[in-house]
Amino acid sequence: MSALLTLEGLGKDWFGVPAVEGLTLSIAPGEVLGLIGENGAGKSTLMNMIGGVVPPTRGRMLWEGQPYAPASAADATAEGVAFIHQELNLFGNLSIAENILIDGFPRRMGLIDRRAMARATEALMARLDLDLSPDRPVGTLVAGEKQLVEIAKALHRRARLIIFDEPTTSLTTREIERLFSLIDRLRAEGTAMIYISHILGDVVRVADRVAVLRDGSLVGEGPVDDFPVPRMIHSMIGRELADVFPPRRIAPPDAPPVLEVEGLSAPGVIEDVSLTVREGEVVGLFGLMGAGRSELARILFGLDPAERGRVRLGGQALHGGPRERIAAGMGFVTENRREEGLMMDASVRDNLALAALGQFAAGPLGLVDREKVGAAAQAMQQDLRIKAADLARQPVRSLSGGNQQKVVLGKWLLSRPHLLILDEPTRGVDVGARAEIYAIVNRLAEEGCGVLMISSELDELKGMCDRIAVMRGGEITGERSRAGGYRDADLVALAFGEQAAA
Amino acid sequence: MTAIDAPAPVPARQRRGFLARLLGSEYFVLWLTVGYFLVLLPFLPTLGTPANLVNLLSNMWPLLVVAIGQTFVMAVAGIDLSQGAVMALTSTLAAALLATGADPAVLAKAPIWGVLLSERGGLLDGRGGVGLALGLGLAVLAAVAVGLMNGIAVARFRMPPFMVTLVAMMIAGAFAIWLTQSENIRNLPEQFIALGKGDIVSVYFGARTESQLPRREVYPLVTYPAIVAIIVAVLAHWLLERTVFGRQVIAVGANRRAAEISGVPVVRVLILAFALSALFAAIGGLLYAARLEAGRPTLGSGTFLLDVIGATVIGGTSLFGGKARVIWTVFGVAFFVLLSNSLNLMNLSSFHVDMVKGAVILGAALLDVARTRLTRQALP
Amino acid sequence: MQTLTLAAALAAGTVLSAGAASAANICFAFQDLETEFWVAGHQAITTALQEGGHTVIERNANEDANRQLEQVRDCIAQGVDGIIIIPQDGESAATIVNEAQNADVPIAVFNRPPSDLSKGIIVVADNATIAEQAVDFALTKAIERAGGEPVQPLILVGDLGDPNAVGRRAGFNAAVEKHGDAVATPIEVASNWDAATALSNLEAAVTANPNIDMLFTSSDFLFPTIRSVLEPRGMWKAAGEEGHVVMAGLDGDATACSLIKEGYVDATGVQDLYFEADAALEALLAAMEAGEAQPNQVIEDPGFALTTDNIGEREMDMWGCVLLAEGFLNK
Amino acid sequence: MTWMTPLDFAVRYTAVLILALIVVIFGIVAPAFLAPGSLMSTLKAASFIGIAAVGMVFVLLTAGIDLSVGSAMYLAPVIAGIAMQRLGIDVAPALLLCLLVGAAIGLVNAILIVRLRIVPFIATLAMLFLVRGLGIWSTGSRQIDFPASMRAFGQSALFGIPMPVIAFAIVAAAAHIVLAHTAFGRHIYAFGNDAEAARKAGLPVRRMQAAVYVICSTCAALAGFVLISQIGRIDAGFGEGREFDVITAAVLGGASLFGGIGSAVSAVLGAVTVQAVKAGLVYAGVNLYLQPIVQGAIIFLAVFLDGLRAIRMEKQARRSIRPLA
Repeated sequence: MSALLTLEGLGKDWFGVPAVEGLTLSIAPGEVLGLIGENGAGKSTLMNMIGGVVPPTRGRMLWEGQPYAPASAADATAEGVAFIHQELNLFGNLSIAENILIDGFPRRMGLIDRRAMARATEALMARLDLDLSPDRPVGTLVAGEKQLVEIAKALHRRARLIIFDEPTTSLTTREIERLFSLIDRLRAEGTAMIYISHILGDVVRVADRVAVLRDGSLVGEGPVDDFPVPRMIHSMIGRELADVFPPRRIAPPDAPPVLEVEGLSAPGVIEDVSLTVREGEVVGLFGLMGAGRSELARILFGLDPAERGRVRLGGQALHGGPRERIAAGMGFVTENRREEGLMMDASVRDNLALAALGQFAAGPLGLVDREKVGAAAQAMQQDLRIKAADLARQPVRSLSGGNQQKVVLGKWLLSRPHLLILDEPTRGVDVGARAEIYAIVNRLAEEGCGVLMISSELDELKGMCDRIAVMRGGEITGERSRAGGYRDADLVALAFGEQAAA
Repeated sequence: MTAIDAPAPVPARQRRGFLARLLGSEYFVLWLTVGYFLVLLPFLPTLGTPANLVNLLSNMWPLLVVAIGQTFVMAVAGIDLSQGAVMALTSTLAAALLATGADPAVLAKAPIWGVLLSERGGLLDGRGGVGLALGLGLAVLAAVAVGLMNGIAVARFRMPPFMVTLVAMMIAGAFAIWLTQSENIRNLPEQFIALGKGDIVSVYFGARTESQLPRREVYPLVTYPAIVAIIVAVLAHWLLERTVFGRQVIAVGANRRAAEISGVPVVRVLILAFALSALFAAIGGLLYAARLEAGRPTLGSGTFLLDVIGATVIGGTSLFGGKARVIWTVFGVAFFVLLSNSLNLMNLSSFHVDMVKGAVILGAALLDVARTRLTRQALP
Repeated sequence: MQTLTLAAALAAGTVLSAGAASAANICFAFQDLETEFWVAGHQAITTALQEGGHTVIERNANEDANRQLEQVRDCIAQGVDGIIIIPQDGESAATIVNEAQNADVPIAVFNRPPSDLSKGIIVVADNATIAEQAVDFALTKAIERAGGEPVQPLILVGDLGDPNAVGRRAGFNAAVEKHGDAVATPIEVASNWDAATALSNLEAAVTANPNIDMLFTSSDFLFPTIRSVLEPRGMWKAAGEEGHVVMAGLDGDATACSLIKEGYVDATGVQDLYFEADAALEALLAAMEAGEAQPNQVIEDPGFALTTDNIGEREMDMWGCVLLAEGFLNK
Repeated sequence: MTWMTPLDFAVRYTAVLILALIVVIFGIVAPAFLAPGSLMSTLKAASFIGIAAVGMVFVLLTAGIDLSVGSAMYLAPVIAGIAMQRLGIDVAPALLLCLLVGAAIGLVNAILIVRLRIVPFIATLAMLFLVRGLGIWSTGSRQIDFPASMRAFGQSALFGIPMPVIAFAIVAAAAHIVLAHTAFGRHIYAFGNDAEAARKAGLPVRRMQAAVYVICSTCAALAGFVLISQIGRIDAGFGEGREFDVITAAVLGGASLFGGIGSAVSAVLGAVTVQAVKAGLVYAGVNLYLQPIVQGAIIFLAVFLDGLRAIRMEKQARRSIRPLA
């Protein structure tokens, strides 16, 4: 089997500092290469070189034996390289069909041939089991559907090398299965794929071969069977990592409740939701995409209205919007840190201080004490090990995903919450940072804070939570506790409803 | 590029060149202004004469006050097109309340005649300092009401700031003209006029030989508008940089949703930003009215607004929110005032002025672009 | 006020003083250059000054009184010997005159009188009375033609923020009142001194009220716009023809002159531009010659209405006709 | 969606309903407003700002802004007029020349924004002064009188439809086809929605962004030409401050200043709505001092209703998890 893409001694310097060094690697048609490495290991730089975004400083690339030096993203696309990014490159104001065909509309007499467009799209969507109207604006789709649109785009271009960058982070279990069987099918059709993920179990599931990057160099490569998860972790971080889910004292079942939700309903969104989170307890909220988990969180945080029911925090009934809830001791790490969590162009310090500004203000004028803010930010940086060079100047945008997420967490820690709601707290975060985030959550719980954790990763919930509540169709369909033991089939059945359980 | 594993920023190199440091500086527009001044000085010696410097400063103060108001609105990703009309409304109302007398032949047809204003003067005329303060206060209050309405429309009803303030401009401006039926209101009380040009410290350059100083060579250095503008600027700077409210203003502009989730009272912050804009416009309007010695329903019309917005944006404040500093606006205003002053001194034919003005704005923008590129290189 | 005297290290050079009127620096600050009237005025003044060997420093305030004040201050700072302004309005004119006189620079105000006539060299033309004369003539003509029916007049109002527009509207109203019941309530149409606005508003007004007998425009520069509205409706007719709408304007520009000659327009109120310019200049230069720093003088331009009746004898008293004869309308 | 409640319908077609409401109300106050001739003359008057607003939509879709349109609609006809006077060219080549000047202005804008990376607001602000200055310099601030053929063109009509309305319709239709039915048009929407993603998708971003400024200035030049051809003369103040009217029309019709939202239809609706209000006030004989106040109030109402619509649509989008019991 001759290689589709070969990298020979590839290297890239940023300001004289090598980000990728002496990389030699090849991918054959019909092969899935799992590419793993911590954030900053050089994966993005490598992908940007393959994708024509940046030119390599040293070495060369071959495409079917011919020198391959894409000058632009368009060059790479023309050659047959497609990216499925973590942050999808879709246009919310355009339809599904338009997004798929964005760089090659079928034309008739110079105009877009809408009928041909619909035909082409429907065929692709059928291949992906995506049952939607091609005219539907992408802005109205959920994350999993959007990703399928992105894959349809790659299929349409007859991509020969598809690079998946953290593809499962926003997918539900069923959608992940669908994605994996799709990858299998593509493999059978002879498509080469690079699969980048922090979820190592997924890598084991889909990849034929594994390549591990550390500090810009290839530190391990071979068939997936030679790389059980512990070895992957070892190669990636260069040391053994203790259990990702650090052990934690289980909260006593008689601890006083922090959050009490009774019969909470919002027509069309959630129905008769009741839930309790005790002091020091981590409660998971599992469910499919669109089960109403994030919607429940938004209602709890006062962002959306509820029609009936009661929410109490520390015994006090809650009213008003986020401001009142924060004052009452609530914090909310949203699922989408770019849109709702961070001011991307503002400094780390300003982001950290935002939810607790009142604490730093003094005097009748409400002057912010900058030294106090600086000190608190610095303490938080050390506490959470946020990797940032200059807290006061460096924009959050320039941090890695894991560090960005730590900034969001730090923001809420500064406001000293009694209850913290975490919505997909480890999305797009690498293994090392994940473990750190879990440790932070555990410490918080040990200090008596209640945590409500929403996640689509069952492993994460099982590893972290004292109890897991499952939602479906806006209702809570069941609750299991660690004491009673978690069974995957059981939890998934609750999430899918009876017919899936059968 | 995704931010996922962008290399950590290279620490600023120690030996950065002078040029790079200059361009990267927060004070870039100040250096630009100073540079422009120094380059022109040999060709336009008048530019540096005390009389001209005094003019420069006196032109700067009221514009600065108005532009600072605009800065707050831009910080929340808004724009306030109604500032000019608010100035007109304030100056007209203040003049109507405070005038020491009015000519019925001119103003008898105005709706305010007999209500706020009559032959004997405005409602609050002749009540001393209290009356003056009350009159100015009421006029400013009317302006703030316009600002509050702008803010409520934007914050509560999600109406685009551009449209809201455009409509406010139409209505407030037309309302001011309707109030006086197009007439200006003269006969302002002495203290009001002093607000526009009264000097506190003046200087005389030259030997003291004659008993009477030649008036032409006495230069007002510290004036009431200067004091008002400096106080406003310092307070606004504090408000934006140091207070919780100021940081919330920036947060709302940077990411409204994140701000809301972080407990920022977004609606209140937006409304206050627009109210502040109107407040500062009103103060600027009073300064302009005082130095023109009349309440003018057409104050601040025409291209005035472009000067305000242009000066604010040149200073570095972003039209898209989240990036604003009062000090930048000070520099931007200084640049714009120097620009139009220098154009006045160049003795250009009136047929050329617009072209030169456009070219200088372009030049400044180009330098700014060069600077951004140079500083960007420091961060990947 | 407290005046600090600083013994300056700067050697105070002898500043150019008055008496140098033979070759002086004159600052000419005008409010706008957007219609024939102002263009012609600007030309008359600059050429006269340049021919006299003076340096002209021009400033265009673009209809912003505040900017004009700043421009005049800049002129003073530059050390000019004399100032001529065409102010935005009477109130700002008074302020500017004060400013100049306090700095000992002689100043003359052209065309728009300051609200305080006691200071400065002031050339006055009264918009209201001149408009009244022209409108009066036009209305009389229209009443004659109407034969007993009340005449329906229409006025194109200028920018309501401009005192000239307001004065002209006042003159129009005065003339209408004079004729009592013979004239119906006038239709008012806003033009904002803008051809495109005038076009759409006038078109709407004429469609709504096709029975207009008399039309007055607050400025002659709108006649081409009026023509483009009336012509397609068969209402653009010369005086002798059926369906003629009696028309009057104000300014006395070249277009109006040619239209009066052709019979489309019946009257226009004329400010004697050249007389005003000459008078202002002469008085200013004389004051400078005499070393007067605060010359005060009021010069009246009575103005008149050029009509189809008097065009024979007074044609060359109207600046627009002079320009027309010089080929100003470069067709 | 197979059926619509009246409220859904109102939400979907707010802009049309507002226009209809305005026409009906003024029709009741002043029945003459509804005469076919009156409606046609309102359309004709709307064509001036409308043509320019259609061009502006292109720029707004990219999250840009063009403040130089008021100056472009002055300079371009001026150059055409000078050529007609001096070279004796006919209307058709003059129109072509006018459009070329417009395109050239747009090209300069494009170079400043796309190549030199100046913020659109500042670049076009500078161009506002530069272009007007060029016009004032070339005319000496005097008016330009066009030959009679120009007015013959401007006042011509086809099947009773005045030329400006035809021009407006052609421009709007062409813009609609380009925006809705060509790759270029859809790419503009993509770019306006997410410039970075468009760049990554390999779309011809720079060319596209340049093109919208050329289109915008060309439309402004055409708007100026169409209006001036009706009058036969252009004065020095022509077009001053019109940039705000043009943007207002586009935004009132539903275009967003933040890019990605808007259409040729929205510009047409916006321009016609504004003009209907203005004309309606004249038909109703409202006091001149009050006209701008009433006009502002009506526009405010239109924007207000549109804001309510957006809030309602947001709510609808949220209620999608479970069927409403």
